[in-house]
Amino acid sequence: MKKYDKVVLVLLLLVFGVGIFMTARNALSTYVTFAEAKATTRAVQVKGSAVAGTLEELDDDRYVFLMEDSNGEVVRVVAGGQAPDNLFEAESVVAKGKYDGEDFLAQNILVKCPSKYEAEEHPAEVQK
Amino acid sequence: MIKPLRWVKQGLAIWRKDLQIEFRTRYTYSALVMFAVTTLVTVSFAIGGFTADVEITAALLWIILFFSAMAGLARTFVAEEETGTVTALKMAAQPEPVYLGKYLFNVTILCSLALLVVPLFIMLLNISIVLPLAFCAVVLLGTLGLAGASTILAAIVSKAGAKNSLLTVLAFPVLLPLLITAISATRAALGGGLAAEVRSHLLTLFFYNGVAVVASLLLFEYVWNE
Amino acid sequence: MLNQVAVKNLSKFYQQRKLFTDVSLTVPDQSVLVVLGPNGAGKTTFLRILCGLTPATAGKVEITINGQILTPEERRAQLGLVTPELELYGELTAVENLEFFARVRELPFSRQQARELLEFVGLKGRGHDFVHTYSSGMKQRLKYAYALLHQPHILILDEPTTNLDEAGVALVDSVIRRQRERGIVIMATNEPEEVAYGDQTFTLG
Amino acid sequence: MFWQIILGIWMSAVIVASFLYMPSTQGLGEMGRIIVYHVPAAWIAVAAYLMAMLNSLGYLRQNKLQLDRQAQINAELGTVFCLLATVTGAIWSRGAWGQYWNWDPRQTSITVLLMIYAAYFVLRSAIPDAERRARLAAVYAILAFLTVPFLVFIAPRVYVSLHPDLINVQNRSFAMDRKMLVVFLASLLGFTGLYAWMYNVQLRLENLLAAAAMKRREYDG
Repeated sequence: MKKYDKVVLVLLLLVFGVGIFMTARNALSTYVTFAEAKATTRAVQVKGSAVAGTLEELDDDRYVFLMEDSNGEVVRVVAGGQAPDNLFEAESVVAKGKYDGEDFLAQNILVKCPSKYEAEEHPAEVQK
Repeated sequence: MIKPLRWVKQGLAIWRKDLQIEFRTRYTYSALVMFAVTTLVTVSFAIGGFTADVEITAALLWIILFFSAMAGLARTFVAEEETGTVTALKMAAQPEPVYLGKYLFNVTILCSLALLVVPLFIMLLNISIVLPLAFCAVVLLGTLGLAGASTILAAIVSKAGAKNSLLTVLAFPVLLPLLITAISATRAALGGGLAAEVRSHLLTLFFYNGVAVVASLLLFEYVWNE
Repeated sequence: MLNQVAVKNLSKFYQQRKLFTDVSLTVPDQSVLVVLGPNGAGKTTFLRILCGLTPATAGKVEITINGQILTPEERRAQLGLVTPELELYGELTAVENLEFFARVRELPFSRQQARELLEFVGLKGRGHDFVHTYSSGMKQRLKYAYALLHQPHILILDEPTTNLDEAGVALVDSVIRRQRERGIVIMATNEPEEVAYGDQTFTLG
Repeated sequence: MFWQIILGIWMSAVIVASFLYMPSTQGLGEMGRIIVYHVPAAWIAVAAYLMAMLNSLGYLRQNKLQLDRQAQINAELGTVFCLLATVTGAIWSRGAWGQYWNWDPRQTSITVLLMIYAAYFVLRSAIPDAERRARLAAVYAILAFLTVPFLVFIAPRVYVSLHPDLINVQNRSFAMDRKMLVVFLASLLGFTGLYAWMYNVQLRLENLLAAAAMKRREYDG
């Protein structure tokens, strides 16, 4: 193979690579909003945040809270098990599941820890 | 741009020769088909008339296609190496046409496997397809991608003494992005995903194919002329 | 020199074992080089390096045709190889084999030409049999048809008369004589009758 | 010898500082201290893998076995640091998410990364001849590395991941407390030194082994 052919092929490789980079970003983005979740019967992942102070225990192993998605739509989310400790401090909350009537039935609730690498605020330090 | 045309022309001669031999021995195709059909029948029997979740069936289809491909695709290079025809071919052909010819042969084998296996899969596992056209496109692009990346790996395996199951070990990490995307796209096509979602999956598969074939063309001469 | 094969400081190590080091020689046009050496001295490897089938550890091979040093890609058209390790496709007939190699080399192919070539190597009437039905001597004859198909300028032969009967040896004799008139022959052998063809000899190991 | 002692003192200082000088983290609490070990290990792993690929490219261009040895050592060191990152990550995950392993996209992609290089070592062990091994392994390393951008940079960012981001994706800033940053950078420098030292030792060893094998063949005839 001549050098010229190689250069052409490497350029082609870069074009396809950038193509993957651009489309995989869309293709693999699995977050949806509540509006989109309503449109499908498939299990989806909704990303948003929990509305403070709305946690209720339904029975021994189910709980309910209100969740606001990126469009500002607020929906009741029903989930199984114990509510995570940091549900309301979390940077974002992801509910995996599907619609059941008016409620979103979550199989799993994932919580993203706040990722601020800053010192824990002690009263003494705040004054400084 | 004359050279790529010449590569394709010589590649087609190699493709034709391999098909001629395959028609006479039917070795590769029967190995692939036996593997795929055995797996399908076993799973269908285990499920026993129920319909499995889309998530499971989509993954299942690609697991079957992946492992069938691994069972047969190394054959075309290993046979050349074992029978000593590789020297005759090397003296006559440049590396790039050899890659193209073997790639086309593997594409032909895998596509005809898919033509047999996918209808069986739909019948045996009771599947209804929401987006049939998208489903066909996913199967086609996914199969092409399997052939595109594993052809050069098959050549590596044949030079490494055709050790058992080496192809599967080498191919899995390289094919994983393809498999993940193909499974998501199949799931969307089977279970009624959003059309836009399927479209960007298809584009990813298309670009993956491009990367696999171009990278193989660039690297093949180093494998072929060891 | 318009046509020649020049080997410059060639060395080859295989699995950290030294096969040969610093081999330099020149084969002029219209001559025969015979490579000698005991088993395992690297004769076959030396020929493979000449053909570009195996990379050298150090040094290089320059093949000049019409005053031009050939690139590895151009070498294919000028080299014909017959060695015991080379085999043709058993699942194809002799004619199909020749047709395939003609197509890959982008040469025009006619049944007539294939028939003539097969007749020349003594396989008349067997062109449409599968190669795997051939005896080892017939396979050796077919290899000469394969090697002469594209009328190469340089013929490289490893143990040229392996498996051949008397008629076969006569065929090899005429091939070598003809090739010496129009080009170069490089062969590896330890048979005294074949060593006699050599315009120069080189001993490896 | 001088540099090894400096490196030993430096790393010890980093370890002490990570517990005594560095403050605990908002939200993560004491668990945040692992960032001093986990992130540099991961970065060095990716850097070593990148070097392995560059060495492989170099080998295909120049055919020097020295480059193949460098590629092998970089792949080995990459794997060592990758394992360290995986283990520290799993320990942290136990504290933060309640499980050592839950197939978070980061964990998935690092597993595949380890599998790629496991396959690379399997391929190497399958080929006895040094030159053939070097060639085929180099081709595989380059092919496999084409999937690394996908695994390391795309997959964890687009899948829903619970992994904390060092670089804040939303406002594209690098947010870290100043004391924490000092210890973190010191640790990164220490890890880099550790990598350079291990690389150097390994390379000298491999070169000696290769030379010894060659000598032995010569004496054996």
